[in-house]
Amino acid sequence: MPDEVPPRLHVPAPAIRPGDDPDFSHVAIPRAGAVRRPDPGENPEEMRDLAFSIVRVLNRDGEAVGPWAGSLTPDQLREGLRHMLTLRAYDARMLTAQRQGKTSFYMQHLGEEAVSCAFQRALRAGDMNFPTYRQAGLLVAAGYPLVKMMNQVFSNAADPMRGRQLPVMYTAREHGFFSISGNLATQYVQAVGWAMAAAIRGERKLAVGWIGDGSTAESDFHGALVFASTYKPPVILNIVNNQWAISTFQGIARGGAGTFAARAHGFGIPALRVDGNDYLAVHAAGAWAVERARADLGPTLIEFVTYRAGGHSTSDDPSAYRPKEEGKAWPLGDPILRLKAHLIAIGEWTEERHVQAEAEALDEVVAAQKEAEAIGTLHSGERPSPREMFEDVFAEMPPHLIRQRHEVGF
Amino acid sequence: MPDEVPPRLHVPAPAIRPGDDPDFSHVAIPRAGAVRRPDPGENPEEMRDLAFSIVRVLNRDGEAVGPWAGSLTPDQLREGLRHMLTLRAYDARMLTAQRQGKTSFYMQHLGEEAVSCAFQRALRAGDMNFPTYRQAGLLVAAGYPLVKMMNQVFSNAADPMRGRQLPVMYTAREHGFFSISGNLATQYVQAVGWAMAAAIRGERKLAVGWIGDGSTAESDFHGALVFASTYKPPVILNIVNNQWAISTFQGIARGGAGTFAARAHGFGIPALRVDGNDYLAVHAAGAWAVERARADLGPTLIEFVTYRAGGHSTSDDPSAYRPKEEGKAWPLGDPILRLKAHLIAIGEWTEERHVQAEAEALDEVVAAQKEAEAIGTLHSGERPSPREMFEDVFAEMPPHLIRQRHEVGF
Amino acid sequence: MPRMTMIEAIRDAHAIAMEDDPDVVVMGEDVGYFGGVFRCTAGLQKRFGPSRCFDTPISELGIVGTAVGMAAYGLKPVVEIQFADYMYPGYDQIVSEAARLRYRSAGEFTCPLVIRMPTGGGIFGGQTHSQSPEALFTHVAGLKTVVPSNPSDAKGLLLAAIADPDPVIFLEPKRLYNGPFDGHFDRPSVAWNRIEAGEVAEGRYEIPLGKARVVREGADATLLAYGTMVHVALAAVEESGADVEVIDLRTLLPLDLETVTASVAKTGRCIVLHEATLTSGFGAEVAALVQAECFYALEAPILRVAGWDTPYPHAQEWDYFPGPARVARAIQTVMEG
Amino acid sequence: MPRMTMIEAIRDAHAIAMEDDPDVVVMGEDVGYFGGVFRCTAGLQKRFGPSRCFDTPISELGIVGTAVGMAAYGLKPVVEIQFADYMYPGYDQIVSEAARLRYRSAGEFTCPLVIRMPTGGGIFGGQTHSQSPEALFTHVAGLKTVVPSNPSDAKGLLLAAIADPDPVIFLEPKRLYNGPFDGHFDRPSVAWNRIEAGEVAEGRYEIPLGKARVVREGADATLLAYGTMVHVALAAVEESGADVEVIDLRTLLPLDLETVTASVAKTGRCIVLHEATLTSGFGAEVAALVQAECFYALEAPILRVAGWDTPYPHAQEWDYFPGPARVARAIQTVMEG
Ligand SMILES: Cc1ncc(C[n+]2csc(CCOP(=O)(O)OP(=O)(O)O)c2C)c(N)n1
Ligand SMILES: Cc1ncc(C[n+]2csc(CCOP(=O)(O)OP(=O)(O)O)c2C)c(N)n1
Ligand SMILES: [Mg+2]
Ligand SMILES: [Mg+2]
Repeated sequence: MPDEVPPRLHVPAPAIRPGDDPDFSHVAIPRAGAVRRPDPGENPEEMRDLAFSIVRVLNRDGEAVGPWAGSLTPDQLREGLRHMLTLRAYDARMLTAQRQGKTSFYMQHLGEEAVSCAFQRALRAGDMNFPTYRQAGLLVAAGYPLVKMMNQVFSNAADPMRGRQLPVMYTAREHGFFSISGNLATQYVQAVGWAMAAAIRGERKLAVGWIGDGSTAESDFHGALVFASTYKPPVILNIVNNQWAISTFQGIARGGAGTFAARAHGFGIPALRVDGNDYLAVHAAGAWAVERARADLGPTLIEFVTYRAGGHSTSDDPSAYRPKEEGKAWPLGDPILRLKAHLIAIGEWTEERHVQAEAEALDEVVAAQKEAEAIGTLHSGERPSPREMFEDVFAEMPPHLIRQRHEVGF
Repeated sequence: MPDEVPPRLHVPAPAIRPGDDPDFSHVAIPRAGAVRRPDPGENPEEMRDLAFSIVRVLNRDGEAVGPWAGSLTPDQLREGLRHMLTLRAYDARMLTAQRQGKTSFYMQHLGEEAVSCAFQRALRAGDMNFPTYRQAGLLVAAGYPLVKMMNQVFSNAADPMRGRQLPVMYTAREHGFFSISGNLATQYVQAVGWAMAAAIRGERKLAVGWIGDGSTAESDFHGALVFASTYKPPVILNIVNNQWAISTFQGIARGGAGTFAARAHGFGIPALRVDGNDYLAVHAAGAWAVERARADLGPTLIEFVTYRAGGHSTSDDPSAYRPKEEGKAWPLGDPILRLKAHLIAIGEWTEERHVQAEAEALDEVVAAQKEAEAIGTLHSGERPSPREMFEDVFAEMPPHLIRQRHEVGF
Repeated sequence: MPRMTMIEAIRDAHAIAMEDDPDVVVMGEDVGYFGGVFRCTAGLQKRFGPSRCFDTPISELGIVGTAVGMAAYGLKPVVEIQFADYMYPGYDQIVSEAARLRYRSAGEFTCPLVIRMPTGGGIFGGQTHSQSPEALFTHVAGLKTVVPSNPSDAKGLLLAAIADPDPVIFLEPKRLYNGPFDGHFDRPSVAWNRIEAGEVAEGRYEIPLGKARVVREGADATLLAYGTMVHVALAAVEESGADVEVIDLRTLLPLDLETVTASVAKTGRCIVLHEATLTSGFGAEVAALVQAECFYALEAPILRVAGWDTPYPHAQEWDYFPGPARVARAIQTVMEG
Repeated sequence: MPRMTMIEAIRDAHAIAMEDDPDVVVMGEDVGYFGGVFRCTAGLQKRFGPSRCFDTPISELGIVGTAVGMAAYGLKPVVEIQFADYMYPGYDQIVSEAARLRYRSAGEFTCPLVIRMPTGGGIFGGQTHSQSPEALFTHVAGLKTVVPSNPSDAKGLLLAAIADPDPVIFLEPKRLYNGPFDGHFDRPSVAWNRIEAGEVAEGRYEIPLGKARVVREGADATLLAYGTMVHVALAAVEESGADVEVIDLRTLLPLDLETVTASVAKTGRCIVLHEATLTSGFGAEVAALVQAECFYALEAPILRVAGWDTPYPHAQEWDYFPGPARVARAIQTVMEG
């Protein structure tokens, strides 16, 4: 019998804080290629190991190795690289635009570009993502026009959301991108509902729920897992573990669990844990889960392990709570550099072509920005009408809103 | 690659419905004594097996066997039997009283008496239960006066809750019994908060959260597990799996998970699955979890496997959704008969003493009921004053409530 | 015309909607095999199969949250919250999601969803089976809120709610499920299907949302009520002998302000009734609107008769419930004012 | 007297309460090491240790739910919801649990809990960083609701809220955190600690809950406001040139009806202001009360100036926000009425 002692509150804290040396030695990183690829139909209970390791394809030498390799052609990989370069350039420009007062707010993807860019390529038309604010790569990879994204960020007259939504809260139904909510986690259970609807209609469409590591603590995460476990609809539940939730490290949300992926086991849902900075691993894992969904084998949960290299948003300064150098010490590296190295290693890319691709991405972003700014930005140019404020509250405007709209003078 | 097929909604349904023959052959019941008793300090990850079996002590011959046996003396067992007999007699009388119109509503424990009666005996003064409406055995085993319980059920002038609460929604702070809420599951996360408070103060008290199988689907269940996992306070999280949630069988809430106990694993919390109709097993499991809490080893989750032999409440008729005979086919038997058989088997009880004990329990209940009814019942005798309606909304009555109270004439 | 209880009328509306439109799906706790604790969905699973009507886990968040996803997909979910008192775990999905989806996506996604919930007191249900949370919905832009007071309205309003392209909160006064209730708890109750007031037309018909109904014409004062309180109002008027106009609001949002102000302009006196707690109840909104619109017509202050600002008690139910005696007193007061 | 921003005043109140009472504990998302996204709890963890001030998982349900358990145990939790817009997942625990615990347990358990949340708009926060949900609390029996409008009040009211034996909802107008804001978004802003209005007394003092404050005396009309709208009201009055009395309600529930009715009895005209959506907003309750209490004194209909009945938009913030121009128009209307 263990000794009785007074209890104490165990408050998890990161080992390192500003002023300390970054240290990720506690993060166990398996060799690329080391993790098995089970048959998608395998009993979830037999796949538990996959929630405690990390599926990785790209090794240190830039080679694609192991059972998860080979899901993409060199052409597709080059396109993937282009998407990530575009997203990074887009982020950089929008950050600057925010600092210039052209918009009120922005959220970037620095270091996490592979997760959304690669995953999107495992989907097909008709599938629906239920994203958070940090998956704009889904739009880029789906070919959604950059200028429309910028119009949204600038809340100008061409903003498809008509100025109503905070910047980066995109919606793009035709591109498989559900309307982003500012309330964390709510989309996760909606994704399950969407997949249930597909199952009720018997239509071959799937839904993908996205959530951050910190947000897994929210109630909607549980609601999603419960309903997914019960009705087994074609849904993929992704967790983007970028180590931070604003200022709180992932230990606060994860608590005593080994990994976020392990949360799925209590629901009989198979879970993968995947190198989120490895474009090939992200795609292969996504494709595996998609296979399961399309074969009506039910939900899959995937934890993508990555690192939020930038601030939480333009309102945040991470140096207040973590060492400035932590991002550089992150052991899974930079997703763009890793894919670039792979393409070079297999003889499908060169340093020169990379420089050129970067320049092209920037050009494309700059051109789009010009176009968007020519329309307007938050405080200048053509802006959405105040009239828009009263539209779409309901399909048909009820008398009290008409009255209020008249009061504004429209 | 598995074949692509259109998805369909998988709606779990019990194999048997009214008109069918009861069949529990799918419920795997291990032999009594077969499940190991790990050291309370063992790594949760090493104890996973305990969530997929059933800790049992009493075998078919009424013997207490295996590593979980021996936590109680014959005297304690006789007392336990008396508690269960009292609770059963109490339930029977209150059911009748409700049918006679002496109260509006009642909820019984038939078949589940061992869970709350035995668990309470693993606690000590200062510990706090956060019960559902189906754990009145905690009160009986803690020596709370039956007449006070009845005053509450009858909403009479001596009702400690002053007529404000639905019958069976007891509160008894001094007896370690938190105020029952009509809203399912809310108490579960509060129990974690209570335990966090004990840890913050460094006081040797623990909290016990109680929840039904169906209610594990609620958000508060997740909140409780997340916070328990993060701060590791001295809390025991009990799930009473009585197979039904009103008309829905446990498969609706459990979904694809093997067991409810398994939900804990995703949080790094050790879990036991226990024969809820085995008084000795319930107590031993409770004592084990209590040991963990008192040694500051953090939370434990326990699933008690039992069967709701009666209707959900006096408003429910279970024959509409399950075979009438299902209760009799339940393979874990009746908790009272099993403890009785054990006491007889070890020479500490006889059929005669049992008959006598039943009569004594009934006498005690009848006497208490007389006393309570002499005060009043819902529609007769002395009833709580309407004035009580306005008290305790706040510590001090604000002007608007004084005004409203005056309007009623008090 | 056949007579039905409100339960049967609601069941009928479901069946018609499901028959007419394969996208209508019904879900909630105990609504499938069993047909709901109030039996409002009885027979639907058998008739339409378990993909169209099914039991859910006990998670109001999950019920509303998945329904939002289904509605966005293109289905028309009609979900049941077992008691309005249990809607709170789903409130975030209602307020932050269902109500705002059309707006924030500029119409790319919509949320044609009906959330039904039994509401109100009078059944000795205590504080968690008696609440009337309508004001928590009327404050939220993007929601419509409906409260029927009889079987015929229940059916026509529910069919209109299901046809509506936006989320509708449909509050069913549980004390009216089986028969009318005028607050005289000590008198025998009559079942809807034994009286003319229980007549319900066959087949599909819709009662438009946003239209109130003058239940009783009168010249001396206007009594505004909805749900169970419509019957209490009528009883109180009857007993008071005054010539009071009684209006059943039926839809709280959008409110039929025209019918309301026309009446108050005529009578010059106004009382609003509801079971919900007084402070910040829907009566406050009605009083604020009526005083603004009818200021110069009003001959006495607008009175509110409502539940007290306490949780809904069990034993003191009839001291809490705003019954005909309190309403009659208010009529007297407003007539003297 | 030292000058402080509202953030510093709130921090000060926390520190004093924690210093005086070891049972005061502070928790919420990002409130620990980092000190809160608005920095209202900065330094507390360092000073009082991680058992007294700590970060929580992102679960408003968990924050409020565990706090209810802690409060019942005997601690005094002061919790932060990062934005009022995110309180909905915790709403059930607030409404069904915190608000009713004393009542349903007949005082055996109580819930001395303060739930702080930044509220209101004016920061281009869009629909999920701008809401004013006060009416969703004032409708609930068992809750007190407080909204300070300046650093000194924020400190004194927060200390009173922490000392209160019941749950208190403490709404902090985020647009006032750093300086007053009168709605003139195109003018430069001043920090509290640069102006006299930012003076805050040192040490412990409490401003009793339930007491309004006459901010500006006047004879022609009464302007009732709280939070940011107090400053908008003052600016509008200034600009209108009318002799209008401005009252800062400070506590919405319990409401200081006496101060309100005394003023309206004097002026005969009344306007209620708030940022929240108009319909079923707290202004409805105030209007309903004032018309009932001051019927014979009123010379014009009570006007409400409030947020429109739409979600809070991003780009159209200044068309949505009830700024001084709209208030001035209302003053003119009410004076003509
Ligand atoms: C319901 C709710 N609570 C709190 C917030 C405030 N908030 C915005 S982002 C964030 C952190 C989210 O962290 P994580 O889920 O890890 O996502 P990441 O930002 O790392 O992508 C918080 C607390 C919110 N938006 N919604
Ligand atoms: C939040 C909430 N939702 C729904 C209900 C209605 N309800 C009361 S008991 C019950 C079933 C609970 O089943 P379970 O958790 O298995 O407990 P048991 O009754 O079997 O002990 C339901 C749905 C409620 N009380 N609270
Ligand atoms: Mg994160
Ligand atoms: Mg059960």
